[in-house]
Amino acid sequence: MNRLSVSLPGLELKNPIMPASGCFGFGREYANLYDLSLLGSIMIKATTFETRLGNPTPRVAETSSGMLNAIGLQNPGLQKVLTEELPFLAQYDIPIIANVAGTLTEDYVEVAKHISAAPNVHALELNISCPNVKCGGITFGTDPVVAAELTAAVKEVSSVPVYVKLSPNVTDITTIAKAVEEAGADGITMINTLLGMRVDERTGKPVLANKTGGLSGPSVKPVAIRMVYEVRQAVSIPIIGMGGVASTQDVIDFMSVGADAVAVGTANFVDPFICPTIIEELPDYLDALGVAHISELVGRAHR
Amino acid sequence: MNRLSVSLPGLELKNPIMPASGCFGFGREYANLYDLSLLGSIMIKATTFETRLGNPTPRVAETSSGMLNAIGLQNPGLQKVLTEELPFLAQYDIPIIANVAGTLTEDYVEVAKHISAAPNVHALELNISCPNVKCGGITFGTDPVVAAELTAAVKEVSSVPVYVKLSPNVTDITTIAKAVEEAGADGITMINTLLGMRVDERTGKPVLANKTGGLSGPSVKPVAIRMVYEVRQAVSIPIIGMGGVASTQDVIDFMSVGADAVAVGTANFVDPFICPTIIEELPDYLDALGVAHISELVGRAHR
Amino acid sequence: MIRQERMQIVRHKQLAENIFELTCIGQLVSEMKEPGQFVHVRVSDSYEPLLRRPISIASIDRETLEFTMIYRADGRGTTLLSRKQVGEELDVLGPLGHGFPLHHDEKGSTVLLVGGGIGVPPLYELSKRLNENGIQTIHVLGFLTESVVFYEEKFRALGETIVCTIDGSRGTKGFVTDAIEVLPANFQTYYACGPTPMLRALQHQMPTIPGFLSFEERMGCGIGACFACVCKTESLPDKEYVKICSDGPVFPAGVISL
Amino acid sequence: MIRQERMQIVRHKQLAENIFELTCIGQLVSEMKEPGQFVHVRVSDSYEPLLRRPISIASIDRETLEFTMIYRADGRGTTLLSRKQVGEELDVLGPLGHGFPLHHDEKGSTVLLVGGGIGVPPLYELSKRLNENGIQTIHVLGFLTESVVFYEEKFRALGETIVCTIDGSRGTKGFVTDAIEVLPANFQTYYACGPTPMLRALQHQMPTIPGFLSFEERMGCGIGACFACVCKTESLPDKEYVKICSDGPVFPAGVISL
Ligand SMILES: Cc1cc2nc3c(=O)[nH]c(=O)nc-3n(C[C@H](O)[C@H](O)[C@H](O)COP(=O)(O)OP(=O)(O)OC[C@H]3O[C@@H](n4cnc5c(N)ncnc54)[C@H](O)[C@@H]3O)c2cc1C
Ligand SMILES: Cc1cc2nc3c(=O)[nH]c(=O)nc-3n(C[C@H](O)[C@H](O)[C@H](O)COP(=O)(O)OP(=O)(O)OC[C@H]3O[C@@H](n4cnc5c(N)ncnc54)[C@H](O)[C@@H]3O)c2cc1C
Ligand SMILES: Cc1cc2nc3c(=O)[nH]c(=O)nc-3n(C[C@H](O)[C@H](O)[C@H](O)COP(=O)(O)O)c2cc1C
Ligand SMILES: Cc1cc2nc3c(=O)[nH]c(=O)nc-3n(C[C@H](O)[C@H](O)[C@H](O)COP(=O)(O)O)c2cc1C
Ligand code: FES
Ligand code: FES
Repeated sequence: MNRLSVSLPGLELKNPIMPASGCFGFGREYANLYDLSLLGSIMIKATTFETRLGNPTPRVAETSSGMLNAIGLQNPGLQKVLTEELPFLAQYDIPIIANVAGTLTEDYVEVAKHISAAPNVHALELNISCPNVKCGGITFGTDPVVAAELTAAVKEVSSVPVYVKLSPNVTDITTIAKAVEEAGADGITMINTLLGMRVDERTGKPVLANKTGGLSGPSVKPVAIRMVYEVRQAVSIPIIGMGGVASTQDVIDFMSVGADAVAVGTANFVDPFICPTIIEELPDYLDALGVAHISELVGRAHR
Repeated sequence: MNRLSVSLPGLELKNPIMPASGCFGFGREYANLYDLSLLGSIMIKATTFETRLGNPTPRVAETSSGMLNAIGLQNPGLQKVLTEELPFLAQYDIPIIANVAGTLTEDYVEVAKHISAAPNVHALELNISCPNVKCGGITFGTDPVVAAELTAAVKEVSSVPVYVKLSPNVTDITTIAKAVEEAGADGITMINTLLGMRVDERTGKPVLANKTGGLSGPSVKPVAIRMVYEVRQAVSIPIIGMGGVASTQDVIDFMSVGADAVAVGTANFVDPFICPTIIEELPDYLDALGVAHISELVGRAHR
Repeated sequence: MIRQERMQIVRHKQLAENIFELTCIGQLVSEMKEPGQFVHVRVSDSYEPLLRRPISIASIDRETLEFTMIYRADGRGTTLLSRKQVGEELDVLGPLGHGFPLHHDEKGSTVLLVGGGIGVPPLYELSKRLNENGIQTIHVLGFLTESVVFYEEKFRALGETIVCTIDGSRGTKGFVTDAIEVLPANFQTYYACGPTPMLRALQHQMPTIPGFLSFEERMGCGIGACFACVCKTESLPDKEYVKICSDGPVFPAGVISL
Repeated sequence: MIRQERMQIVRHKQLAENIFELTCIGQLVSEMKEPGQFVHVRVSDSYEPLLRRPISIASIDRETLEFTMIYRADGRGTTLLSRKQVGEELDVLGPLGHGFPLHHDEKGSTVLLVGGGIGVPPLYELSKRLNENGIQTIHVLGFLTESVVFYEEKFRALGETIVCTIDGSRGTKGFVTDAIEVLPANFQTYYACGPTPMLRALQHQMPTIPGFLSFEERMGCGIGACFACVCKTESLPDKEYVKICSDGPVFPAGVISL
């Protein structure tokens, strides 16, 4: 028996561990470090219809137990992702989750239609929550009606299940979660980054060229854990949890509050081998908790 | 010339440094450690009409570069604060900011009316943002209409200027800020804690008896800095900034994005002498920045 | 008076599995008066871990200005503490709280000291002081298992000492209450420190004997300002709750709701 | 191949004001090939500071498996790094990026190496290797002031070396470009590392001479995955941007928009 296997809409995962979107590119760099087939899945970098150059630099700034980023969805565009990146990833035995972004609903729909047809894309992750792009992105993620409409539009064209990635920068995340569930979302991924800022010590001006950026890393984990806990009670579709995961214990914590699988973002920069390390350590943790299969941990905070 | 003096509605401050509400009790404990007259002001623990026992324990949990608390507004109640705590503080040469809390509008109004009449209370801080009480508190802080109504009601009875303390757990903090400004608020204090959760490693259950708690400390500073930056552009009343301040540089950073004064919360637990230390260090920092008076730093991020 | 001091580490050694004994020197020691008080230790200059850790004072030498703590390296903070080297500085806030009373019993009387696990350390200074005052001490020290037993000989040097372990790997098998059960009841007072279930059991076992119990609760400030460490009281008419850090950690048996 | 290794610190000493030289030993060194590559160093096992710090490789000894970095202890991370003791382990990821070309110039030719501040270190390994290949090196090293000058003698042992300081406290007064101005123009190529304004000035000053510039940008992953460290390009037809960490940090002059 595989004690770590997890079955989610569209996704048969060997284990519930996957790198989070934007923190792993399209896998090429980490493929030099270890065999990507070890992973449960990969959430690839946000893909937009056209090529995006992203924001000016500096794009990252360190904070206490965290970092801010304002990459701005830089990516080579749908065409290149279809012809170069996804075929590269096809050599590995893993289902890919394609992170889809855009400015208008039509952009999302266009990308979703084509990218969901790629053979190794087994699910979409609708990025309605990127705080680092001017229009689109964040507004979709903060208004339940708009989020639901977008979800429905993408569902209509997607040939694979659609997960919606929620923004933590909202008053009540359960409202958005319920809205996208009703609109047909197959799952939820959460959380994207918290909007933050850092200023230069000498000048007092924002360090990031984009002024604000998205906060990630261990500092946001308590917020992410709370939100997964809340959303688990509000919806019945699966949740892929993330936000500050940097250790095997963190994975257990996210599953305890209700995540069915867990994504690792920023921690890949700190320890590029973090995903395979967690996967290797998980069985020992299950033993210590006296648990036969990892799914037994899911939602135990609520029991 | 006092290079650190700051003039705010109701408050003539020797310096812009004050302990944040709930992190300094009513000053008695820190009075054993240093002369409270050194401080710019003190924001006393939230006072409610009746005595409150607060939440069950555990009430605190540590997180990466931060902590969660769910004290639940424990306080001796208005009467005792008026007869015991405020008279004790009257021996120190500082204006007091009274943090006012309640469940219903009437509670706030009642406390505000009486506490604002105390001779050493020079301003009120309306706590519409405590995440650790069941009703009242947080809801006031997330709905602009309700926040404005409460502000107006309290303004009517208060004999001193009223500052409104904003919650960061909202989609758009500037909407709330503008609403309370229009309703007559004399100033804004921000931010209260971010709602978070930690689970026990072994059981997977929430560590805090209250389940969720408020996140504070250095981990939240990037969020607080971003919000002060945003609110500074949205309103013209003064802002007392807080959230993760733990060093003199942090104070400079908050003033750079637009805070007129700065409160120190959690850091008092880590270093009980942090407030006087910052006050002592500030002049050297001003020298290094080539600034004659601290007010010159206010809002330089926007210039 | 409470002081904050960067004290110097003069000795640091492992006593048992994950159990360390750490001795610091500094002026702060001159403020240490009551056995059962604690210090609030910052284990890192970084913000991670952020909060101080409360650790009991295990012994005080006011002449050499040294004091000793004994702690279990368990979580993140205490593990970091265990890596500190002799000669390094340690940021200590203390002494905090109110300890055990030293004048409750008369010269010549016999008292019982009961410790559980890392609740044992503060009893050592207490025992020394009681014996100095001519009071006989019987010690019942409970541990999980043999590998975490410490200070057995040190206590034996001060009075009768019964060690018990839950698995029976050392001393008598069972809980401290089992050991007390078979003890001749010739003691006037009991003094205890250990996990809350142990304190509850003791209070239940000895309802008529005066006792003093030292409590633990998660702390923020450690000095009484943040209301993190409160406990409901049973019997104090004017106070519905007390703060472990500043009103305690030691309370007479019966005061705290258990 | 890129490796992550807990290397051992074998030497660590201060060279100048806030400037430290740190030597580590480990298998990772066998992967180090090009001068101008860098390593990504984790300065603490804690999450604070969280990110790795990019530091250039200053010299490589593949026989002893030792390599040396030289860094300025300035911010939080490098200050923590400066406190590490010989014998401690250091988490190093590397070697990263593409360094200076070693076969651009022919044996017997003369080239110019220009370093500014903490841009000087990678030029040392470069100079050694060029000299090994029979190429003459002229070094122009710019520093802020005398107290932060380092490695002057080491460079002098390899070739003509002009040190300049902005305040004139050591060597010639002024910027590196001032020193180059008065240099006989007998070099075929220039190689430079330093702050961006310096690189810009050099490119402007020597528009017709082939040059190789090493760039700096704030980094996340250090391996090309996060898009933190991109720069717009001037001249690459197929690429509108490059990543400093994986495409660079060294680029031919003219490639990066300055
Ligand atoms: C008055 C008092 C005296 C104490 N004396 C001793 C002693 O002499 N020797 C000893 O080994 N331990 C003692 N403890 C317990 C000790 O404080 C905890 O074991 C320690 O704080 C755990 O920290 P950590 O870094 O290992 O654990 P972590 O899991 O990293 O701790 C996380 C947070 O929880 C708090 N915490 C965790 N466990 C406890 C606990 N049992 N009690 C209070 N807070 C806790 C920590 O202080 C920290 O804020 C005492 C506790 C109190 C309240
Ligand atoms: C390819 C490359 C090679 C380098 N080689 C050297 C070297 O050999 N010696 C040396 O002293 N320095 C070198 N640097 C600069 C060095 O990385 C920074 O000085 C260092 O990261 C600052 O960290 P801190 O902890 O002192 O500062 P902090 O202010 O604590 O840094 C905060 C964050 O900003 C980043 N950061 C700050 N300054 C810089 C900078 N100038 N460039 C890139 N990131 C920065 C840090 O990496 C960190 O993420 C190099 C940089 C790069 C990109
Ligand atoms: C550098 C960087 C780039 C990111 N890019 C994307 C992106 O393209 N699409 C997306 O949905 N999320 C993106 N994110 C958010 C992460 O996927 C993740 O939701 C967030 O960082 C929280 O997880 P962490 O704390 O583990 O990093 C990015 C995060 C970082 C740090
Ligand atoms: C233990 C604790 C108790 C608090 N109690 C109150 C309170 O009674 N009223 C209030 O307005 N804010 C309260 N706060 C919030 C702080 O005043 C402050 O807004 C917040 O902690 C952010 O600042 P910091 O990161 O410096 O702690 C409390 C915070 C903590 C940590
Ligand atoms: S720990 Fe703050 S009141 Fe006890
Ligand atoms: S630092 Fe991540 S791409 Fe260069």
